[in-house]
Amino acid sequence: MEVAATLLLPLLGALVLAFYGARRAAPEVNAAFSLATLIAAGALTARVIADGPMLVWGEQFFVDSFNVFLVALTAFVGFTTALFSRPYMRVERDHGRVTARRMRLYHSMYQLFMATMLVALLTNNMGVMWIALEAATLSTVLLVSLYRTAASLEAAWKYFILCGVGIAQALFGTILLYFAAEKLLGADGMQALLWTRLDAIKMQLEPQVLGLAFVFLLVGYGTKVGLVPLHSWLPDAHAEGPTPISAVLSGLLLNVALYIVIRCKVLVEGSLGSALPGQMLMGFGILSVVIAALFLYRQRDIKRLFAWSSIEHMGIITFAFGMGGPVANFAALLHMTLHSLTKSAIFFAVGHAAQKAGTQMMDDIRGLVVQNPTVGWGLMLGTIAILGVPPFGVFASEFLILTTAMQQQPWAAPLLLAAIGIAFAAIFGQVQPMVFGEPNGRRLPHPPALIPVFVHLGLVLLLGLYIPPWLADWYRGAAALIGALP
Amino acid sequence: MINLCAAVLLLLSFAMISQRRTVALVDLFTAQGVTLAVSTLVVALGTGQRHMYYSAALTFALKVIVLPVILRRLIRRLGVQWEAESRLDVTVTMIIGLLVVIFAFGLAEPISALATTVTRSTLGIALAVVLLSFLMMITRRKAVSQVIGFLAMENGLFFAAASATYGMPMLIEFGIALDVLVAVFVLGVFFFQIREQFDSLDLQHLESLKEK
Amino acid sequence: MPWSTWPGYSPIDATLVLAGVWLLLGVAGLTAARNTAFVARIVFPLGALVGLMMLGNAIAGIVAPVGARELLLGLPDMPFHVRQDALSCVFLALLGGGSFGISLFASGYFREGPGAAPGLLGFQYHVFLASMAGVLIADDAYAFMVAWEVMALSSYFLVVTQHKVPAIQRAGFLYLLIAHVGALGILLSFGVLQQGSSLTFEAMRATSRPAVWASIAYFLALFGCGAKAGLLPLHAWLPEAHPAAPSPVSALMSGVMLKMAVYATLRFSLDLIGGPLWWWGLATLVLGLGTALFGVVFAAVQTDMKRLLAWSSIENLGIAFTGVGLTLLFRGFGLDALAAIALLATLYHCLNHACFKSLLFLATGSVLHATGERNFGKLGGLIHHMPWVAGLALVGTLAIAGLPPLNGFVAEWLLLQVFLFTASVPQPFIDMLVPLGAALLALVAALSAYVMVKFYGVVFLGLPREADLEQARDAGVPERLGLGWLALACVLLGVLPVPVLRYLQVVSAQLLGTTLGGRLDSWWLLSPISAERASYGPVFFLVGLVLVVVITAAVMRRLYRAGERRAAAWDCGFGRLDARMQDTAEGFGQPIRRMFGPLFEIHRTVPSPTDRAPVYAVRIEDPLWNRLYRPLGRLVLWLADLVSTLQRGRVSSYLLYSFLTLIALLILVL
Amino acid sequence: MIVAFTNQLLELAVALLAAPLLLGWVNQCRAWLQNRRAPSLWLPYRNYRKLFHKDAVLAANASPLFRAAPYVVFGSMVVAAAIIPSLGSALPFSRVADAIALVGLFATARMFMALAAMDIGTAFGTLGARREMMIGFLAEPALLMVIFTASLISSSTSLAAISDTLVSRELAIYPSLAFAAIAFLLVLLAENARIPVDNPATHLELTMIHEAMLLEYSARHLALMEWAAALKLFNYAAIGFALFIPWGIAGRDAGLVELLYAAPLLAVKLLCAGAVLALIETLSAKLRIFRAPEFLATAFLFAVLGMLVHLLLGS
Repeated sequence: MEVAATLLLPLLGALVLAFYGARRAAPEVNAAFSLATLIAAGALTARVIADGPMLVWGEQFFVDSFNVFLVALTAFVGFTTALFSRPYMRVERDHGRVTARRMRLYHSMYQLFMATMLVALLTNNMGVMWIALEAATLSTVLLVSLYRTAASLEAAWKYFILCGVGIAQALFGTILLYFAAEKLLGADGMQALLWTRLDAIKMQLEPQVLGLAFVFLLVGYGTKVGLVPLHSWLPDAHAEGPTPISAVLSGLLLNVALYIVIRCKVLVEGSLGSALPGQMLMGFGILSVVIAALFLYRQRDIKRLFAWSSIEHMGIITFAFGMGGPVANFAALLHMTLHSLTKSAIFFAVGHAAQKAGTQMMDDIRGLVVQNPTVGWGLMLGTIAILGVPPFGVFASEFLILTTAMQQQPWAAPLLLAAIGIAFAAIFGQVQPMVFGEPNGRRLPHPPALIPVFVHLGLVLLLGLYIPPWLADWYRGAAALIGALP
Repeated sequence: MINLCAAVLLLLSFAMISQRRTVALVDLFTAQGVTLAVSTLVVALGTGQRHMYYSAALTFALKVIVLPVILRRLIRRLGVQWEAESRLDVTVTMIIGLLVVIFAFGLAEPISALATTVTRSTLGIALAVVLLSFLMMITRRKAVSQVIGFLAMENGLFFAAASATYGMPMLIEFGIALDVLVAVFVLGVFFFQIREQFDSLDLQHLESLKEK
Repeated sequence: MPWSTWPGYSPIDATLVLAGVWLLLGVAGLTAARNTAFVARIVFPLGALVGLMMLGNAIAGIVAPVGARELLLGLPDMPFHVRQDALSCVFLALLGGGSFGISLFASGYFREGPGAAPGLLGFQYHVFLASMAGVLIADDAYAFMVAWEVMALSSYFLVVTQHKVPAIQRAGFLYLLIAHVGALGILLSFGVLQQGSSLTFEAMRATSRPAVWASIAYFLALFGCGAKAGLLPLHAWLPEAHPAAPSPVSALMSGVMLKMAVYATLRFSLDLIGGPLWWWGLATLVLGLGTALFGVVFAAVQTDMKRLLAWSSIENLGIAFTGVGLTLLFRGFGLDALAAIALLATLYHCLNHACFKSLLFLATGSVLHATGERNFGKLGGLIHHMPWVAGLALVGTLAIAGLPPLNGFVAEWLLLQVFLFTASVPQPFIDMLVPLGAALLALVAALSAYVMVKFYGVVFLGLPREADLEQARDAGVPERLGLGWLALACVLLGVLPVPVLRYLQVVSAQLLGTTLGGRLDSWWLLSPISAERASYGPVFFLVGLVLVVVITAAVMRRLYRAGERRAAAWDCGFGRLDARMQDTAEGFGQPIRRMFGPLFEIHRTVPSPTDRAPVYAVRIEDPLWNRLYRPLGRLVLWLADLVSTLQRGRVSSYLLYSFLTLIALLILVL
Repeated sequence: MIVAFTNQLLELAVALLAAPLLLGWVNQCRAWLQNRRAPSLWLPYRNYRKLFHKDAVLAANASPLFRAAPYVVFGSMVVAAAIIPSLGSALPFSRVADAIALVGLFATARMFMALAAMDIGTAFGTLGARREMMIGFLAEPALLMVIFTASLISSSTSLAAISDTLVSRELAIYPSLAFAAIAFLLVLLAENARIPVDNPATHLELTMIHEAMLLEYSARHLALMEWAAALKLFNYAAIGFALFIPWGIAGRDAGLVELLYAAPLLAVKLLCAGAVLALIETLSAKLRIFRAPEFLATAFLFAVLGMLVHLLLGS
């Protein structure tokens, strides 16, 4: 029931907005649907916490504590982003950067995007998972090119081609998985692609095939996670799309893709019985962190800057999952949550800042605290949070990850720390003059929608100082599900 | 029989790599589609599974009729029939392609040994086709030909699905087909947007977003 | 201590409550951000009061049993642990006492404070105080890191109060960057120390680890603390950040925050890691002495009074770490009695520096308010217009110069005594090399006297170098109270060392297991080793000095009733005396520039003889900028450029990356 | 006990009275060596008396610090005299302040003098102050090292105890002390504004150091300053005796009689010291001000060498 609501509400929303998306009230409708989704997701979460994992509709969908918290997160951030996009898109429209038709496209695609992500999270069927993710790509491609500028077209094109090719690899991987599974589960359609079934028999699955499959799945879905060197589309797509889309892309879509990678990892690890998948993840993680940290210098566009920082954080999370073990997984899940909250909050603030200055070039944004203190402080605090400075929560997860790394992978800890230090210098050095100093540009015409920003940052701060026991147990449960080699 | 199809498929993708002109590429792509449909049919006949028939029909409809038609109309309306030059020169590409194929076979060899199906060796070929189309996408400079490469890759996947595993579950195949279709529509939209921006589909216009 | 025996009184709880009150005060200030009167008349004075209570609590707490608590906050498996032992108490006392004076001063200072909303300042200020208290009572890695970083963060925001000045922004950035990098070092050290997955200090104490790992842990920690304390070569932020901040904040950072680094180093080396090796001590000692000399030499050539004080802070922290080094050295050799003296000397020096450096920074704050000038070249003769500030600053000046019978001398005396004992170290070479340290220490002390004469003489004495200095007004009452409190502390710490040492030696009892015991029996005579070895009785010293002065003066009055009259300065009959003839700050730096030339990078602009409007300027740079920091920055940028060639914007090359990755991984699983 | 206190008072009296005489004596010897008619031995006394009777003339912008300085400087020199054993080592006050404190005292005096010199704001004053402090921060460590060398031998930093132990030992020459003695001599010359570092007999010379600081002083203030200078010379001499030729200084448990014996011995030592000083001053030429650091660096080096020698040979 809750599952149905969670999945169908956004679809309905997409349908409705496809017709009325250009109306004056469309943003409110959008927010309303997101709210409804959030409520449904909340109900679902409560249900799962109450009576554990569940399978619905002939096992086609299933919910356990791993994906339910991502569902809740997705719905929540989706809602706050919708709130933020209200004034933001209004301003865009008033400036004539988007026409009525595109507003319609924007709103309906926004809901569709939410729907696809929720499907990808909730489905039990690897095939459906693939379809949903591909659909997510398709629904966002047109949003990235919403402004029809040369740059946005180029970004969208790269996004499409790279992710399309990537996802094709993933399909090949899925086929191989099916190929390996059907012998055991019979070729009578669906069974052989159900994750729960596969998980049950993963020990008997053919190691060679699964190894091969994992490579394709990793490369495929990894492209969407934005792991270096498959990341090339990410900075462009994040920088050129409308800011709310950037927020959900880097706040949510990356998480979903990573979620799928982890699901696959669980299967493959079980079958191979070796640490190889974990090592691959760690390798990608380290590479992403280091390279992204270096890319952070030389950035001129503020949204690009934070796009790279998303790559860096995805690297950290991937590394943590690669290490495995209760603590690392716990930390990785925590970091996923915190990164989504913080990064989307930053993008909200950035959006307003960019609108205020009329450009995304950092050199032209100065002295935010003087004219719009809330925007300035939002950006400053968000940046500090994402850089992993206490008391904000991101530090908590990084702390756990690093201390665990020092126990299990001592070689990696210095690399990670160096990268984090470099990233700190790069990002903070560029954000500080934007927030402080002599102001330029004018005040914002509309009052900025900063409730989302400060709600997010408040949560992040809270999680840094106090993680309520129920949440902790929930994470523990999820971490246990992912597990790792003994 | 199925192996023959496989061989043809491989041959066709080689032809694609070497082919310069866009229209010809589309023809080759159609041919691939036909081969694919045939091979699926063969498998269906061989195993007598119902959903393979559907799958064959679907393949035929999509890959032989819908997509080529769309592509042709696009190309005509964009007026890019005659352009399509490969970045590396053909022989080099061929040699690399050859290496890739060998690699793919080597990779698939132990696996197809495990296959219970009649169509053991095809997996390697499917993989080869996928990698070859990948190679083609890398070497092409025109948007259209890249897209065709992308679709060819999908063909390889379909073939893998059909031959190595007697096809994926129906639902999945429909989903995939739908996605591909949507993708092509989206691409169509793109072509026009890109062209109205840069009045050309040459990808070197799309190289402004970079770090250096 | 009467109240230490009250039923239900527990120092740790009291500390927690007081820190909480600080936070609440901050929030209260934030709610009335623009209400200057409220912030100045209510928030800061209350904060000062809390500081005083913190002092009392720490004094009482040191004799109370060690208390530990687990808070509800923190990570799921790792709630915040807090614990208050003697070491914490000493530094809490330092925090409380220092912040009492500084907050009093601030309540007057921020009344017409700089642009930013006073409430916001009040918030950051009190969060800063609370976070320092947190550092001192933290008892697990996570709590410590959080407090440590919040300390850096809040002080960063205070530093960039006047963020419209680009230089101040740069200073703030440098500060936060180095602080963060240092924090990462400490984090790494914790990672080395952790036991299983338990990161509580309890677990770290409980275990002993192989020498290699212990050493790695110690030097990582030293790196982190050095970054906070401004040890070479991580000092670059200090002379930038301290002058940038509003004066009370400079005072708080210099006088109190830097000591947190000393605390952390002691905590790591003697408590968490335990069993220090003698060569850690040697390394720390060398580092400390080097820093001290470097700092004082650079202080001597500064032309900005706050920068001068900042460099002198580097010097003093260097001395403190010298003490730490000696402690570890002796501890490493098992000479605990000597280690105890060295430890006490270190702690004593921290207390001293907290008093006189805060005092001097606050004095510069008053001068800044009265004149709007920080540059020596535009000051002078303020003793006539600001008698209070000048008088109280004189106490600080004499104290920091290490003159008896003020407090600076006591620590110096103890340290020199300890140095004289290294001859008894059972290690060839060390026993010879270390006494040379005494020579260096003496040199540093003497140089600091030179620096202080320059500071005081140029600012307060002589003729005003600018006309509008005539309008300078003396500081208000709250400022005087703050200054007075700190000056009083300087005198008391100087004259009554024995009671203070009795208080301090609880620390050595807990950390080293030894005390000075009976050697502190007589309340007036300080003889740390033995009566005939060495003794120092500042009370009677002072009495003697005063007696002689008074008698001489009285004799003068009685016997010779010669009057006195005022006239223009004689100046060798030169006549037209004017302020420009006085020696400038640059002039004062000149001998140092000559003697320690190799330490500086001096950029001179000398005009040509035919120059119509000749300009002569000397800019002195810290060589480490060009030798260390800039190359490091260039390296990172070079790497950045290197990797950014990967992102050429060409789809097909991106596809190639994916393709190659695929192939590589396939080969991997093959 | 009685003895100790009489000793203490006696020491003070001797120091106060003998210091000007020592100065006079040095000047006399110098005059003789330079074939001049020597001034009277009592000239310093007359000088002070005259100055005490005059009215003090203060610069218009002289601050209280300027007026307090002479008393503080004089006071600290007197206290210093109370610490250094010249007649007997049974000094109650030497327990209050040891050799390190003594160095501290000299520093106090120097600092006040320098501050007072800067107070008026004349070019000469500030110049003198700067140079004095420069000499100071080089001489002070050297002096400390000298004392440390001695105190390593006697394992005590109290001058009384040091001289005590050195006396009680039989006539042994410590090589370390030899080095220390040379260093000490150099420091003494520099600290007491003697040639080759400074010229006590000049005014209005651009190279002057000590005198430059006193330019603005007059009458009683000037007298106190000069008397303090004399005391400083005497103190240094006494330190030298206590460290290097302690023989004749009455021991800790000595009676009044020994003290009386000690007196003439001290006189003899002073006479010789004065003569030697005068000789050195006559034979050597004044250094350029920027040679002074090298001069003192040499002193510092010798002192450190002395210490090393001690640590090496254990003697």
